[in-house]
Amino acid sequence: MVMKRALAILTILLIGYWIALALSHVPFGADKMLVGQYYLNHVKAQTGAVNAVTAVVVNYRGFDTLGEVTVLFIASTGVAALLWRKKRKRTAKTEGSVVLTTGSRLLFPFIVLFGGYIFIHGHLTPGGGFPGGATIATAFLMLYLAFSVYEIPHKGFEITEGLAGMGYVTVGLIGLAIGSYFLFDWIWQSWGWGHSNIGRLFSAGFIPVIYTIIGIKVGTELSGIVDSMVKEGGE
Amino acid sequence: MSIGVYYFGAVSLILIGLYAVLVKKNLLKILVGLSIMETGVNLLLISIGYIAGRSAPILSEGVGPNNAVDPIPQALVLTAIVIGVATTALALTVAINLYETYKTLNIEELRRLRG
Amino acid sequence: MTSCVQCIEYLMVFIMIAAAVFAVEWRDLLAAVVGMAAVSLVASILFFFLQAPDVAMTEAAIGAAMSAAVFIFAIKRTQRYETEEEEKPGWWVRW
Amino acid sequence: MNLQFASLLIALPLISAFFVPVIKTISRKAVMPFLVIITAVQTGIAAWVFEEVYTGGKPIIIMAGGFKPPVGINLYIGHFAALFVLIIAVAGFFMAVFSMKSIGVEPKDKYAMLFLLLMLGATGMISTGDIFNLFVFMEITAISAYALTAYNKTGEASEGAMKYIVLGGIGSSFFLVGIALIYGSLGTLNMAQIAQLAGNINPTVAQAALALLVFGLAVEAELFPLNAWAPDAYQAAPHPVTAMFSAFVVKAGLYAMVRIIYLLRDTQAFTGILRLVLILGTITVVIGELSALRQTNVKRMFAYSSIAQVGFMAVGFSLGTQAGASAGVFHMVNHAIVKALMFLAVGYVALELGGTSIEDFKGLGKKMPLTAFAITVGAISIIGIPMFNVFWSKIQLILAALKVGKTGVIALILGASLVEAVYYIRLIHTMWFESANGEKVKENFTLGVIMLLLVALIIVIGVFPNAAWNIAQKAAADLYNVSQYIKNVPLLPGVSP
Amino acid sequence: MINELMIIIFAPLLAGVLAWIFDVKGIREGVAIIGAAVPLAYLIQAYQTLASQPSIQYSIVLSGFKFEFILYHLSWVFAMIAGVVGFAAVLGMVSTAKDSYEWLFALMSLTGVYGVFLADDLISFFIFWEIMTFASFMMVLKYNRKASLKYFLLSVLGAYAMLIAIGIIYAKVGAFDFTSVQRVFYQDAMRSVMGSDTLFSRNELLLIFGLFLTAFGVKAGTFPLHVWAPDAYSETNQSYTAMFSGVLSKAGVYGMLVIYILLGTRLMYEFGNIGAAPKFGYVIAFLGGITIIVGGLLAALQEDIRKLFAYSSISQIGYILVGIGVGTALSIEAAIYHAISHALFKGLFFLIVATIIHRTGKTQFKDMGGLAEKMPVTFAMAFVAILSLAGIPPLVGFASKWLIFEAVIHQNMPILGGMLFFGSAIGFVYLIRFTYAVWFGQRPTELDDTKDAPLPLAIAMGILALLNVVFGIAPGIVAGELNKIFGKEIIQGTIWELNLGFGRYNGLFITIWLVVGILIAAVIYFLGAKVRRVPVTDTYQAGNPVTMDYNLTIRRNFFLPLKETLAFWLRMSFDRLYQDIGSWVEDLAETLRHYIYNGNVQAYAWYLAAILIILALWGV
Repeated sequence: MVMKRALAILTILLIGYWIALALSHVPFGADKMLVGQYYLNHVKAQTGAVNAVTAVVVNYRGFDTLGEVTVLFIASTGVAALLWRKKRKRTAKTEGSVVLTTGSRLLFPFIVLFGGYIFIHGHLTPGGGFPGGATIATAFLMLYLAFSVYEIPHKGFEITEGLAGMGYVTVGLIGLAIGSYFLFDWIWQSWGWGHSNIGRLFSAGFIPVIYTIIGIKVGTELSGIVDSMVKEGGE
Repeated sequence: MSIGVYYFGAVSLILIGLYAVLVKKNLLKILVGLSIMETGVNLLLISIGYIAGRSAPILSEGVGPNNAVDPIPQALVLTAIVIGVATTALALTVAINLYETYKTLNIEELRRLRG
Repeated sequence: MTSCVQCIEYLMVFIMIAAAVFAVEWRDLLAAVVGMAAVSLVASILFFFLQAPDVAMTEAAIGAAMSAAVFIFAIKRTQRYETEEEEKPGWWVRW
Repeated sequence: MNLQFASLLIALPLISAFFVPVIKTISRKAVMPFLVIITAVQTGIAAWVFEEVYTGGKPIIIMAGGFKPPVGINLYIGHFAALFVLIIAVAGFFMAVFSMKSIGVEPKDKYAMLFLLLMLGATGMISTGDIFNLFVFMEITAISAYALTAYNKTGEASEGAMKYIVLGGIGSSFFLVGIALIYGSLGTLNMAQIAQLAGNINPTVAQAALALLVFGLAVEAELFPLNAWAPDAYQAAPHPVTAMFSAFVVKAGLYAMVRIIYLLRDTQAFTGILRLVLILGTITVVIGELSALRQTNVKRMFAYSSIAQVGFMAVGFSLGTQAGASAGVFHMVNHAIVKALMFLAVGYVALELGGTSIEDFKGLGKKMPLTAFAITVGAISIIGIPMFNVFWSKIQLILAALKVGKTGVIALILGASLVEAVYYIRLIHTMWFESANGEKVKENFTLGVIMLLLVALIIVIGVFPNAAWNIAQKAAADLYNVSQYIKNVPLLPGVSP
Repeated sequence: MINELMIIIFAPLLAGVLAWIFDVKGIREGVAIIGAAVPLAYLIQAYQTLASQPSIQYSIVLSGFKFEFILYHLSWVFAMIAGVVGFAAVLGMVSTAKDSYEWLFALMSLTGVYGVFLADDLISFFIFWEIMTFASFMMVLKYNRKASLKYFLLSVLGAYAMLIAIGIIYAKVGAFDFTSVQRVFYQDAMRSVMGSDTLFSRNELLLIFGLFLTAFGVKAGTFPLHVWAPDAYSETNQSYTAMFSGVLSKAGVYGMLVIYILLGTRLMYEFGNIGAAPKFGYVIAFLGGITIIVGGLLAALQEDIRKLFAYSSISQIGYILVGIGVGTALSIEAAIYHAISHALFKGLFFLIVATIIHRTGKTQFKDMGGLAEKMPVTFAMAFVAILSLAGIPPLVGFASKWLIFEAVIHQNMPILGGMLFFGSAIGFVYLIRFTYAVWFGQRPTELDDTKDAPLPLAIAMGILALLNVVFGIAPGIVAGELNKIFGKEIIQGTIWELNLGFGRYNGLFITIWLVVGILIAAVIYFLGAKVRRVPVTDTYQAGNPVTMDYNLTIRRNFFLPLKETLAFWLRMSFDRLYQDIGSWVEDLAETLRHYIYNGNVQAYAWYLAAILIILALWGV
């Protein structure tokens, strides 16, 4: 065992030295931007978003985000598929404390609202669909912790999840139809809505639309994963 | 050879994660290791995108195109985080299934498929 | 001023690494997961330092919270403690 | 017609996968037919793209969001991608049909979604022109593959999936480190631009980056010893999924690996990494073939055989010549056909007779003559008998190796074929000439047609390899000729150092 | 327009496929016979054409490769062997083949053989070689897995050796066709004579030669690559073995000739001569000599009639190789002559074996005896075959063996000559066994109602027996054809007589004397001796005391003393060596597999780490 640990430490030290050696030629804090500079220069004109990260995520690297959403979808589907049992129910025996239950009940709408705020304002402030969706999921998670019998309406969630995903692809396909490119920002570039509004809510083309979809999707998916993990198969 | 503290932290996380995978016998521990590795990689990506003295790439007042850090690694890391949590969730699910079948998480005993 | 910021940076990185080591070495898996979440949280603070607020939020919400939650559920359904590893000679032979 | 419509290749499986929950609430029975229909439509689109690319002679560049590369992510559907997208779609269609019969474990709707997303992931991996996007698609492929491997929910399935997850997780983490290094030195993620600027990278960084990228992808491409997950996952996965693993998932990984190696050919590490891949490929072949030798589980035996064949492809690509690449691509195509057929047949046998152990194959020629025939043709083809397709790719591989004077490769191929002959002939003899009790099974008509189609394809390519060889050569040129690749991608002029 | 060469090559395959598809008894046999007869007819017709022009050529471009075929005197002779013996074997199969599977692959192998003989480029040579191997393998596979596996492995080894050789040649020459390859090697020879740089270095040349030798040696059954042959020959339909042993082994012989055609000049100049014989030929010749002895001795020790002839066939192929190896025009001609006679008598023998097995269902000597009375026709055929193989004039076997003797002795090669003599002697040894144990002596009661050969088999045997006699009495017919190959009168003489200048053999003369002698003997027999008919129940013990555990009869362990004498040598079996290597490799593979794929994820993770370390070490 000691031998194994020693060998492992030796291994990781060697690998670490190698990677560090390579990293020493990629100086920390230096300006290495090439495409990044282009984004910073053109982001406002091309997408209308103030938050460049959001613009990159949704507009410039839309495929990545589509893939990312898909990965999460696969995870929730996979989790549901693998934990699928004939009969499933919650097995928690004790309710949460009074503080927790009341607190949850009280906080739930606010947390959801906050999540919604995060993803709707994704193009203006830090945040966006993913943290927003996660926040919403946290709200549901809290309900699970607080109440022993609580269940999300997972059928409805599943359909919502699917519809949201379809919505995303459909937005992309509308772009293909209107602008002849998949995931083309037709709201901003073809219709030209919100050009005067840069820096305010109603701007940035389809970013809010897509982030709303993503937020809903991520929220439902993560809640779905939690739901699947919590419920155990009946005997 | 000198690397910044962030690089050092990131690489350390990757290596600690790898160490866990290589040494720990408990499946969940291995997954914790993988998760730490992913965090390390994310930190590495972000540190590569950092430019000294610049601020976050949100181009509101006071932040111009020449005054912001690289947005791309941040976008990449957003994706990577989500992918990481997706993998983790799936892996844990599989671990649950394994435990329900074999009643153990010791990888030395999970060796029905071999040879 | 800069030195102070650097101090914090060094401290944070140190805490992060320590948390990671603990996460790996603790026998109690629940504690290990908490350690892992701590790593993520510290990392998200580092993301703030590195001018990446979006990532920091996401890491905190998804990488730390959701990840840890999922881990805890999994531990609840399996076992909480890592079984004692008995010393057997020649691990490389036993493969 | 607008060539951007080729993006439907990505959009269609995606939107269909998202649509499945809706379908499910309408009728649970409609899910599997829906899957078949979608894969059929996908095949149609792929055929259109294939025709468009091969008659036009120019790759289709899909620019997401209308941004030119390197600003936006582009899909590059060149000759190689067009060919493989078609193979993926066709294999997916066949396996979807097979799934209708073979998948009995609930929840089938989830299976359908994962199935479509696996196809999507492989399609994306093969067609993307952005290195991080490649990572995303690789993860889509890998994660849906994890889920599908564990789908049967038996202990073995979970075990196989777990091995895959752990190894795949390590691989993808280090792959991402590689991407970070590349991005840190060049500031771009577009493959064409990376190839253009590859000479500027610091040699140390280039070596580490290339090594890490190859390392990450080699896990997916099943190069020894990074392939340890593969036999287990192959054995434990549902039968149609195994067929898809062998037919295109591995190949997508291998393609990505080779593409990245070739893209970075201006770096100093290029020759070194080629030699490394050559060595790994050689060991892969040797270990794979030897492991298959005394295997009693037929599915696992085929898995090892499949691994060994991937080793051949890797060897072909690592020769570093266009001829080698052509041979590798040709072998990919042939192997995809053959292994799809064989895993389909094995899965069908397991379905009807209850297992994949060699005992179940005794007297198969009497019980299920058509299936046994299909396996026999596949086996004979893999061994490399003339007038069957794999013979030609092996010959081309040998010729390519000769041209660069690597006689050892020839010995490797021939020795491996010798070993293949041993275990496949044992199987053939067991199937046809060993008696066992059991009723004659009434073989499914649709599956029979699919198997015969694939058999016919094997023999047609075996007898008239010209057309297939030409296609393979074009695809390989697309892969090998990096300067042409750079020219084909309309890089935005303003964005360069 | 379909070329006649294509018809010759593909007619059997087509017939085979048709027979396979229309799996109706009667139709499939008819189709198969037609399929075997058509090429024969075309070959006979081509004789006319070849009289007026040197060759018939045809080429076809397929899949980027140009496939070229040629029919000239040499290939015509070999194709005729295939045609005649193949036709006879197909006739025999009418009686013995049980299902369409056999028809398909038997005829496919015939196609392969024709293709090999008519090929004029290395690629088509190789492809048809593989088809031939594959089809014959399938024939064996049906009967026995182990034998077929051994056969296939060695064949594949040979095929790949050939493939590598072809590849090396192609890499340098850039062409596959025989003409170009031959020219390049010829030029190389000239260059080496003048001392300038050659295209192929000496080592490469040696490698190519060795690879080709392996490839063709396997198929011909040359020691030490012969181990597949006894099993494969015996473990299949015996009518098919007539073709297998008679024709398919000739592909190996033909291959040896191809070595001469392609590389001969260069090899000769590079390695020099001993007397008039090239040095490299010595390898072939001595391998042939060893093959004669090993095959003959092992044949004598067999208890199974099929095995006996299998080893005998190997032994006889050795003669051909000796002839080829000596490398003079005469010896090569003699070798081809022996190839013809080997095909004729060996084909006949295997058809006889097929008949016996077909009628009695027995394969062991101990179960047979006294069949001459029950199967007179077959016995007559066997008589011819025995005389021919033993080399007794006036049958074809004598003529060819005599030619080989003469050629060898003429080159002053006493050791080879001794080997040949020894082979002939041992031939008598095993033939005695066959003659007596099967046809004479005590007949087991269960064989009392054995019938004679079925008609198709009888016809087939008849054809071959007739040719055995005809070519023996009139050896000049064959010699005339063989002279055409070299384009000059190497063997002079008339149609009845072979005249080498230093020795002559007149078939007709001997026949007449023999007939006269037999007549005299008959007269004495009928007039003089008092013949008493005895029941064939006595056993013959050669003077040994009879015990139950040392019970040597002609039908049981007859040559056991010989076996005991040779025990030391017999222990050194190449067959067992190969088997040991095979099982050693498999054991190793299994250990390796269990060690590497040990099922432990952590071990697998360590593999990844190991690769990372390698990458790191390389980078650092």
